[in-house]
Amino acid sequence: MSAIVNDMVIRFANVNGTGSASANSMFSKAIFRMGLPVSPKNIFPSNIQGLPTWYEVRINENGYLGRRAGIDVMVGINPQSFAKDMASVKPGGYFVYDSTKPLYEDMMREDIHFIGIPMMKISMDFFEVPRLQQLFKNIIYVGALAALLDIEMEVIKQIIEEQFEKKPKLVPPNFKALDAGYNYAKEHYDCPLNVRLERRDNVGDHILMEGNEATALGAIYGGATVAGWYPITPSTSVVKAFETHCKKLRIDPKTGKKNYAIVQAEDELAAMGMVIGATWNGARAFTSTSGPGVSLMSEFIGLAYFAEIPVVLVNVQRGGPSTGMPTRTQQPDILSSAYASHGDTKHILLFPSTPTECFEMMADCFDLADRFQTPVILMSDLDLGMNDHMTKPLKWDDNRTYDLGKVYDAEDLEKLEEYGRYLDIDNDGICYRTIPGTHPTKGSFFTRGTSRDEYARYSESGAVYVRVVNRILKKWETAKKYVPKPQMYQEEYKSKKGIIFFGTTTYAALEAMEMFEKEGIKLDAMRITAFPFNETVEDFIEQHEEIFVIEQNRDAQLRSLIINELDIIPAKLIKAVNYDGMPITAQTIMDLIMEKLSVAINN
Amino acid sequence: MSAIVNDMVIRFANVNGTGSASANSMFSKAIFRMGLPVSPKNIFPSNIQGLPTWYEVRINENGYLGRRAGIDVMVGINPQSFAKDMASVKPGGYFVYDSTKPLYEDMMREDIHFIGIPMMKISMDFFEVPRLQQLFKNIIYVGALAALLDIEMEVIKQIIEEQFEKKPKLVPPNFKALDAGYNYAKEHYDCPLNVRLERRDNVGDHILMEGNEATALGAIYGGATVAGWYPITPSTSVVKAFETHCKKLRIDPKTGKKNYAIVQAEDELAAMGMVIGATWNGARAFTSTSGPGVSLMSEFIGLAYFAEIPVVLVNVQRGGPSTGMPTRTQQPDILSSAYASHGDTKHILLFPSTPTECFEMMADCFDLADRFQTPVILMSDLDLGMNDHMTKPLKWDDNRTYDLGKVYDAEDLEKLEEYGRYLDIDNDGICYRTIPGTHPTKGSFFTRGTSRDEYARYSESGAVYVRVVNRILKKWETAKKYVPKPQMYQEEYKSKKGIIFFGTTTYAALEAMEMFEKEGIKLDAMRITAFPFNETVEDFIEQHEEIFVIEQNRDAQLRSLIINELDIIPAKLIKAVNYDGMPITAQTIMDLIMEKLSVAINN
Amino acid sequence: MTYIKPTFRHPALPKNKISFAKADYEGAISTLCAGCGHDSISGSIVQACYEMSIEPHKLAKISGIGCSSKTPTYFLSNSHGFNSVHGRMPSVTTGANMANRDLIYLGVSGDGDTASIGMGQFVHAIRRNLNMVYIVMNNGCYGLTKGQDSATADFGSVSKPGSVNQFQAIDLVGMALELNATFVARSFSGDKTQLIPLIKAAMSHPGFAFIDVISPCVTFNNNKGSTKSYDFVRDHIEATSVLDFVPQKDEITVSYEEGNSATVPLHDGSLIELRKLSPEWNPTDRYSAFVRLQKAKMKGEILTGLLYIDPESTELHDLMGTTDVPLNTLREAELCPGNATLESINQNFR
Amino acid sequence: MTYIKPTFRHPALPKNKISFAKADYEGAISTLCAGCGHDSISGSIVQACYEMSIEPHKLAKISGIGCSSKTPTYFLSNSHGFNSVHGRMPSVTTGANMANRDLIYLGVSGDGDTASIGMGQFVHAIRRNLNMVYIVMNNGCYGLTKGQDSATADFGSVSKPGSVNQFQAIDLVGMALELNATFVARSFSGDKTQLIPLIKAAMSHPGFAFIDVISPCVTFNNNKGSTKSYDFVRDHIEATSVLDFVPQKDEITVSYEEGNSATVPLHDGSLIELRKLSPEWNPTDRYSAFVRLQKAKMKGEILTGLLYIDPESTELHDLMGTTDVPLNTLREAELCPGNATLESINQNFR
Ligand SMILES: Cc1ncc(C[n+]2csc(CCOP(=O)(O)OP(=O)(O)O)c2C)c(N)n1
Ligand SMILES: Cc1ncc(C[n+]2csc(CCOP(=O)(O)OP(=O)(O)O)c2C)c(N)n1
Ligand code: SF4
Ligand code: SF4
Ligand SMILES: [Mg+2]
Ligand SMILES: [Mg+2]
Repeated sequence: MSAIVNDMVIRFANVNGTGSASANSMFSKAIFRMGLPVSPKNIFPSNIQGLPTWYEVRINENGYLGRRAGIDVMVGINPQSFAKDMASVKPGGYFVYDSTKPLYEDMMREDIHFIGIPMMKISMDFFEVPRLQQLFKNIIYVGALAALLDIEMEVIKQIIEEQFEKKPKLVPPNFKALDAGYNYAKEHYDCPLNVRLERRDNVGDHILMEGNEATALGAIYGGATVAGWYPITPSTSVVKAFETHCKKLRIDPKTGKKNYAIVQAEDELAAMGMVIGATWNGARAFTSTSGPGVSLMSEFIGLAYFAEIPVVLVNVQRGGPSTGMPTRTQQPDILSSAYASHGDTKHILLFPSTPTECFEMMADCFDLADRFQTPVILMSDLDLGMNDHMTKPLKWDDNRTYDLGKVYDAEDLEKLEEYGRYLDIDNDGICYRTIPGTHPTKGSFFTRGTSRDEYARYSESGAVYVRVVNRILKKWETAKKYVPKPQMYQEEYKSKKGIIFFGTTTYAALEAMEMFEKEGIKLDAMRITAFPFNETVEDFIEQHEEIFVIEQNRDAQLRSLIINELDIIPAKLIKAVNYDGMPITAQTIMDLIMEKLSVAINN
Repeated sequence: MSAIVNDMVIRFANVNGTGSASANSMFSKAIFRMGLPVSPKNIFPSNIQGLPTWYEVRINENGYLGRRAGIDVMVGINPQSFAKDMASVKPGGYFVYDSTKPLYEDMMREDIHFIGIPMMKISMDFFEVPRLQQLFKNIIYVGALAALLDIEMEVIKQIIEEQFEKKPKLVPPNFKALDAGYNYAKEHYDCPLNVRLERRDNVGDHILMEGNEATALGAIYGGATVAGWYPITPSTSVVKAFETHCKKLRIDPKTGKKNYAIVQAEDELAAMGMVIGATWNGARAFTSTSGPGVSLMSEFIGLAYFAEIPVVLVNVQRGGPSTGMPTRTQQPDILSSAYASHGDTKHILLFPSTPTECFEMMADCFDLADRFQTPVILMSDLDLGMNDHMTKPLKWDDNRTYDLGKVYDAEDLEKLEEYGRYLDIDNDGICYRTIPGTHPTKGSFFTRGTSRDEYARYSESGAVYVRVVNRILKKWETAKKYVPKPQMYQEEYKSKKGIIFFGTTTYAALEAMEMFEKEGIKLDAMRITAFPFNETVEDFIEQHEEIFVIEQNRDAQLRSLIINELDIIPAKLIKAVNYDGMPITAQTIMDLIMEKLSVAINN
Repeated sequence: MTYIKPTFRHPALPKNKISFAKADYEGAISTLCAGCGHDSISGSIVQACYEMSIEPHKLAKISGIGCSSKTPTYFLSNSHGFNSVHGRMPSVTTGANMANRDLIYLGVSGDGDTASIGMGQFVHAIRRNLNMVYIVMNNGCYGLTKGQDSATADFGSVSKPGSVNQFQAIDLVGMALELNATFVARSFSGDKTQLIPLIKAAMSHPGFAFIDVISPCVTFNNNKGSTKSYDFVRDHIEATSVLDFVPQKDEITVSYEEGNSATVPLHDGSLIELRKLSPEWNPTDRYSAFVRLQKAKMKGEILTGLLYIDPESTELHDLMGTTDVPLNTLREAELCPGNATLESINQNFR
Repeated sequence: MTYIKPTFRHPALPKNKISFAKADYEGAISTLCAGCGHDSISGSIVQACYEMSIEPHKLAKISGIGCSSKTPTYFLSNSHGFNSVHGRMPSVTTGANMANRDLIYLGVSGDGDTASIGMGQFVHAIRRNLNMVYIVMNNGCYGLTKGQDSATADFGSVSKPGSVNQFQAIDLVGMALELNATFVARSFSGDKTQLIPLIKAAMSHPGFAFIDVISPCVTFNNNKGSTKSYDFVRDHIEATSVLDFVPQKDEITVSYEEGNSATVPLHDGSLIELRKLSPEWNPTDRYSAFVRLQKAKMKGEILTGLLYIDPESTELHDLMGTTDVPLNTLREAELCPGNATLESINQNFR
C-alpha cells in the first residue's frame, strides 16, 4: 500500500479540563506552518471537566476545508470513550493510545493498527507534580505524532517558544516532553506511518483563526465603542476577544483610559436594551448571543425595527430548539432571526462563511445598521465561531470611513425650517435622525415603539400607520442594493441545475461540487451572503430548473425564506438538509443530492 | 327618498372615561332584542380618560356583521373631535349633537342633517350632581335615538331594569333621562328619520358577546384550573372574565374554596413559565397575552415544544410591530406565533372567527395540547376579543370528556417493564408521559430543554438528536388529522378562483362573496381554522387556479405560511391585505380583489 | 394624540441663568386623567430643571410603558425622549449613558414597570451605580391597563372593586438601600417643596439616584382603603428631614439650627442642606438609614425625604475607566487601528 | 452524558422509616468538576431527604441552567425533575405548585441563574410566599460558561485571571429579608452539619424557604483573592446559631442551655431547636435579623445559619383560598359546569 500523504483526518479523544486543548491546537498550527491546509473541529460536551471531548483535524493539501467522515488516526487518550473511539477508526487506520496501562485485549480490532505510547509513564519519569504530569502528557503525544506523521520538530519547537515568550522557563520542560514522545515513537515504531505529512506551500498568506475572534476584530475596526452582552456558548468568545483586543488597541494614549465600554448585562434582554440605548445616543454598539438569547431579545428587536434604531446583533447559532445541543453546530435560526418579533417585521441578515468574512461583514453590519436604522444580524454558527479556520488574512482599507447614515448635525439643524424625524426626504424610505445633545433648541424628538407620524408624534390614525409601515418597506427595498451580493462560482451558467448554500456549508459544498464534476454532473453554485435577497439571487434561481438548497437545519429554513420573499415555485427548490449537530461533509451533500436528482442528468 | 330600514352605520363620538360605554352597549343590546343583527366596534385610544373614543354600530337585517364604511348617523358628543366626526358622515346622513352650546356655523356641512338635542341642558335640569349630569347625558341621547330611529322604548327600559336589578333605586332616574331624550326628539324633530329601524326576527337564538368572554368560558369548560397572566390590552379581559366566572362556577360547594388558581405574574415570561410548570404537573393551564407578550414568551415556547409540554396560549392580536397600535386590530402575529422561538419549531394554531368559536376552540386547545404535548395557540384579535359579536349560543356536550392524551397512571406503570418517556410506542410520534407523584418508584423522569434520548437521558449524540426531532415532526403529521377542518362555503367547487380567509375577516369576506355574486363573479371560499393545514386545505388550493388570501397584516403572513408548509406555487396565492388597524370591510375586500383579478372572468 | 402647545413666549417672562423661560421646559399637553399624581411630578421636574438652568438638550428622558412612562412627553420637549418597552428603561438608559457620559439621564418608570417586569433591570442598574436619576411614579397599581394591583400595593390595601391585597408590598426604597444604591429618596407627588430639591440633588449626584414618588392614581386607586390614595398618604407621611439643594457656586441662604442640621457636599460642588427630623438617622450612614426605614415600616409610617446618600459615590464610567470624552464623539482616528496593526495581528495567527 | 449507576441494593443496607435506603435518594453520577461545592450540597439534600423519610415521588426538583442547575440529575432519581431554562425556575415551580399543592418543591438555582437573569422571578416567588425550598448554589461566578463574575461576586474580589470586581455584591439573603421572605438562611457547602438540618427545616416550612449556600467553584473561583473560595469562606464564616431539626412526632433529644436556646415550632408539628450564638438576634424577629445581618456585613463576616423564620407563615395557596385537593386531580365533575349552566349564561347575553 502506497503512503497517503497530506490527506487525513486525525481525531484526538481527550477528557475535558485536562489541558489538551492547547497541545491539540499546537499540533494544528505546526501542520499549518508546514504549508498544509488544516481544518480542526472541537467536539466538546456541555460541561467543564471530566467528560469526553474530541478534537478532529482534517489535513488536505488540496485545500478541502470542510469536515470529512472517516478517521485515519485516532489519538485515544480517554479510557471513558476507548470503545467508541476505536470503533470509529477507518479500517487500516491507526489507534494511538496511552500504553501506560495495557488495553483490554477484547476491545481491540483486527483491522486497525495499535500504537501504544506510554505517555503517562514517560511523563511521570520526567515530572513530579501531578498537574504537570497531566499537562506534559499532552505534549508527549504531540511529540510522538511528530515522529509518526513526520511533522517538523523545529516548527513545533518554534511554536512552543512563541507561546512561552513571556515565561521562557517553561520552554525547556516542554521541549523535553516533546522530545521524549518523539524519541519513544521513533524507537518503537516504524516512523513515519503510511499516513503521513510532507511540507508544501499551499497556505499562502492565510491565517488560522476562529470566527468569533475575527468578528470581534470586525467590531473594533467597524468602530463599535459599546458592547452589552450576556455569556452563552458559543458566542461568549466574541465579546471576550473584543475586550482582549480593546485592551491593546483602544486605550487612549494620553490618559490610559478606555475608548470603549463593555457591560456584562444581567440577561439578553438587557444586553439588547443597552445596544438600543447606545445607538440611539449615537455610538456604535453591538451584542452577541445564540438562539435562546435571540428569542429573549425578540421584543426589543421589534422595537428597534419599528422605532428605526440601528442594532448590530451577532447570532452564533447552535443546535436548537430550546437549550438543544448547546455545544453542537447548526444553522437553525434563519426564520426566527429574519422575522424576529411580533407584528410585520423583517431584519437584515449577513451570512459569513469564513473568519475573514466575519471580520468584513461585522464591520459592514455597523454601516448597514446606521444607514438603514434597523437591526442587522450577523449569522455565524458554532463551527465558524469556535473552531480555527484557514482563512485569508484580514485587511482594512485605510481610506474607508464609517457610513453613519443620515444624521443631522447642529449645522444642518440650524438651516432647517422644521425637522421631522420620519420624513422621507430622499424618497428611499430612510429618514434623518438626530443624536441627543446636538442642538439646544432644534432637532429633539421623541422615540417610541408605538405608531407615530412623520414628526415623531404619537398617532392612532390608520392612514398615518399605513404610511409609516409602507415607508419602512421601501427602506427594505433600498437595502437590497446595499447588502453584499451573493457569491457565484462560475463565469457563466453551465447547467440547468444548481446548488445554493451559505455560511459554514460552503467548504463542504465546494468540495461536493468537485465530486459531482468527477461524476460528470455539472451544477452551478451560488452562495447566499445576505438577506434581503437581491436581483442576482433572483436571477440565479430563474435561470435554473432545479436547485438544491443545502442547509444545516431540519426545516430547510433558508429555502422557506427564499420562497417566501422571492415568490419562487417551491418545487424548484429542493431541500438538502443535515442537522445532526456535526459540521456537514461533502459526502453528505453528495448523498443528499444524488438521492434526489430526479431527472436524468443532462448536458 | 324612501326610508332606509334596518341598514345603517351609526357612530358615537365620546370622550373616554365619561361612562358612555354602558349607554352605548345598551343601545346595541336594544336593537339586538328587536331581532336585528348588530355589530358594534369600539375604537378607543390607548389612554384612560379625556381623549376621543368612538363606538360604531352596524345594523343590518340581512345579517352582514362585518364593518362597513360610511356613517349614516353620527352621534357627536365630543367637541374635541367635532370637525373630524362631521366630516366622516355620508352625504345625506345625520349629525346628532349636544346643542346645549351652539355649533360653530362654519363647521357645518350643507349635505348632511343636523339634529341638535340639548343633552347637557336637559340633564342639568333633571339632575344636580355633576357626575350624574355627565352620566345621564348618555342616557338622554339613547332616548333621543330611540325616537329618531324608532327603537322600542319598552325594550330599552327592560334592559335598564335588568341592569339595575340589584340597585333598583337607579331605575327611575334612568327612565327619566331616557324619556326626556325621547320626548325632546319627538317634539322637535320629524321622527323617525329616513334611516330607521323596525322589529324583525332575524337573530334567532344568537347571543351578543365579546370573544374574550367566550374564550374565558371555553377555558372553564375545557377544564383549566391554573392561569398565569400579565395584563396587556387587548387580552386582559380574557383572564378577568375567567376569574369572574370561576368565582361563580368553580367554588367547591363543601368548603367554599377555589377549584382554580390564578396568578398575576410579574411579566409574560413568568406567566408562560407558570403554565409550563402547571401542565408538566398535570393540571390544565393557560395564559393570555398579545404580540409583545408572545415575543417575550418565545424562549419558553421553544422549551415547551422541545421538551414536549402541553401549553395553551391565547394571543389576542393587536396592531404591531412593537407597541404598535395597542388599541387597534390586526392579524399580524401569524408567522411569529407559528414559528415562535429559535431552532426548528412549529406550533399548532387555531383561528376562531366568532365568540362561539372562541369558546369551542379554547376548549379544544386543551385537548390538543394534552394530546400532542406541545404548545397550542388560540389566535384571536382585538376586534374579536373586545367587541360584542352576534354569535351562536354556546353549547356543551355533557357527554364530552377531556382528552388528557397519553398519560400513564400508577396502574399502567406497575405493569411496565421499563418506562421510557420518549418512546414512540404507537408510532404516531406521541409518547407517554407521567405526572409527578404518580408512583413511588416507577415513571419518574427528567424533563429538559436539551437533547435527550428515549429514556429522557441527556444526550449529545447526533443520531439520538435526529431521531428525536424527526419523531416530533411525525407528531406534527399526526396533528393534521386532529386539528379542526377548514370551513367550506360551497357544496362543490364552482369556480377556478377562490378566496381564503380566517378569523375576523370572515364576515366581511362572506359579504364580499355576495357582492361578487351580484357582479356575476363566482368565487369559491375556504376559511382556515387551524395550522397545521390538513388535506382539505391542500385540496382546495389544488383545485383552484387563482386564490386570494385575505388578511389583516402588511406582509401577507398566512399566505407565507401556506406556501411554505404546503409547497404551493406562490403566484397562485394572491395577497389581499388591509392593515390600517380598523376591522376590514367587504368593500375593501372587493376593491382589493377587483384590482387584482388578472384574467377575464370565466364561468 | 399629542397636543402641541403654542410656542410663542411672552418676552417679559422670567428667565433662568441660561436665558430659558420655564415654558421652555414644558412638554406637550398631558393626556393623563385630570388630577393624576404623575402630572404633579412632571411639574416638579419642569420646575427643578428650570431652576437648575439645565440645558434641555443636555438631558435625555427615557421611560418604559405605562401612564407614568408617558409623562416624558409632557415635560421638556426640547430634550430627546425615548419611550421604550415595558420594564426595560434601565437597560436602554445604561446603553445611552455608555454612549455619552456627558448628558443627564432622567429615567421615568411606574411601579408596574419597575417592581414587576422591570425588577431585574432596576436591581442591576443600581448595582452598577449607573449615573442617572431614576424616578418611579408609584401608585400601587397598573394605571394604563386599568387598575390591577401592582407589586408595591401594600398588604391589606383595598382595591377599587373591593378586593384586599394578600401579598407583601415590595418596598423599592428598602430594596435600593439593601442593594447599596448611592442615593435613595422617597417623596410624594403632592409635596413639591420636598420633591423639587430632591430632583435637583439627584441630578447632581454622580451615580444612581433613586426617588420613589408616591403618586396617587385618581382613577383606579384613590378609594377608601387604598394605602396609595392621596388622603392615606398625606395622613401617614413622615419625613426624615427638610431639605434644600444649593447648586454649585450659589450662596448658602438657608441655615438650620446647629445639631439638627447637616450639610452634604456633592461631587460637583453643590450642597444638600438638611434639617433632620429624626435624630438617630444620618443621611450618609447606610446603617442608620436602614434602621430608620425599618422602624418607620413597623410603625406604619411612610418615610419620605432623602434617606441615604453616599457623597463618595463613584459612577459606572469611573468604575470601568472609560475615557472622559463621550464615546459617541469618537471617530475613525480614535477607533480604527488601521491596516498595519491588522497585519501584525494576522501574523499572530500564522 | 448521563451515567447510570447500578440499581442493585444490598438488602442489609440501613433503611429509613418508609423502608428506603439512602441509595434510593441518590441520582446519576455527577459530571461536575471533582471537588465542586455543588456536589456536596447534593449530598446534603440526599441525606436530608433520607433522614426525613420523604417519599421520593412526593418531591419535585426543578432548576434553571448552570452547573448548579444540573445537580437535580445527581440526586433523587426517583423524583420527577425539570431542568427548565436559564433564570426561570421560580415561575415553573410556581405553576407546578399551583397544579398540585401536595408535593414538596425543591428549586435549585445558581447565583447567575438567580441574581442576574432570574432576579425578577426570585423576587416575586418570595413576594407570593410560594411554598417551596429555594436553594441557591452560590459560587460568585458563572461556572458553566467558564467563570465570568456573577452579581454575587463581592466588591474587590479577585477573579482567577486577576481582574478585581468593581461592583457591589447582591446579597440574596439581605434581599430575601427585605422582601419579607418567611424563611431565610445561609450556609456553606462545606458545612453539612449546618446545612442538613436547614434543608429539613426548609422542607417543613409552609411558604418560601430560602437557603443561600456558598459553594466554591473549584475550577474558576477558588483562587487567592476570591471571597467565594473555600478557604476564604471557611475563615470568614460566622454562624447565628447551632441548630437541629426535630421532625414531627420525634422526641426532642438535643437540649441547649436556658437563655441561649430557642425552640421554633413549625406548622406541621416539627421543631427547630437553636442554640443562639449571637444574643441580640431572635430568629422570629425580622428586625433583629436585619440588624444582625447588617452588622455582620460591616464586619466583613459571612453570617450563616437560620437568620429568620416566620412561624405564622401563610403560603400562597392559603392566601388565595385554593381548595385542599390538588388541582391536578380534579376532573369533569368538578370542573365542567355543564350545558344547562351554559344555557343560563347565554341568556345573560341576549
Ligand atoms: C410586554 C408588555 N406587557 C404588558 C404591557 C401592557 N402594559 C402597559 S402599561 C402596563 C402597566 C403599567 O403600570 P405602571 O408601570 O405602574 O404604570 P402606571 O400606568 O400605573 O403609571 C402594562 C402591564 C405592555 N405594554 N408590554
Ligand atoms: C437564555 C440563556 N442565556 C445564557 C445561557 C448560558 N448560560 C448557561 S449557564 C449560565 C450561567 C450559570 O451561572 P450560575 O447560575 O451561577 O451557575 P453555576 O454554573 O455557576 O453553578 C449561562 C449564562 C443560557 N443557557 N440561556
Ligand atoms: S389611570 Fe391613574 S395613573 Fe393613569 S393617568 Fe389616570 S390617574 Fe393617572
Ligand atoms: S465549573 Fe465550577 S461550578 Fe461548574 S462544576 Fe466545575 S467547579 Fe462546579
Ligand atoms: Mg403604577
Ligand atoms: Mg454560579
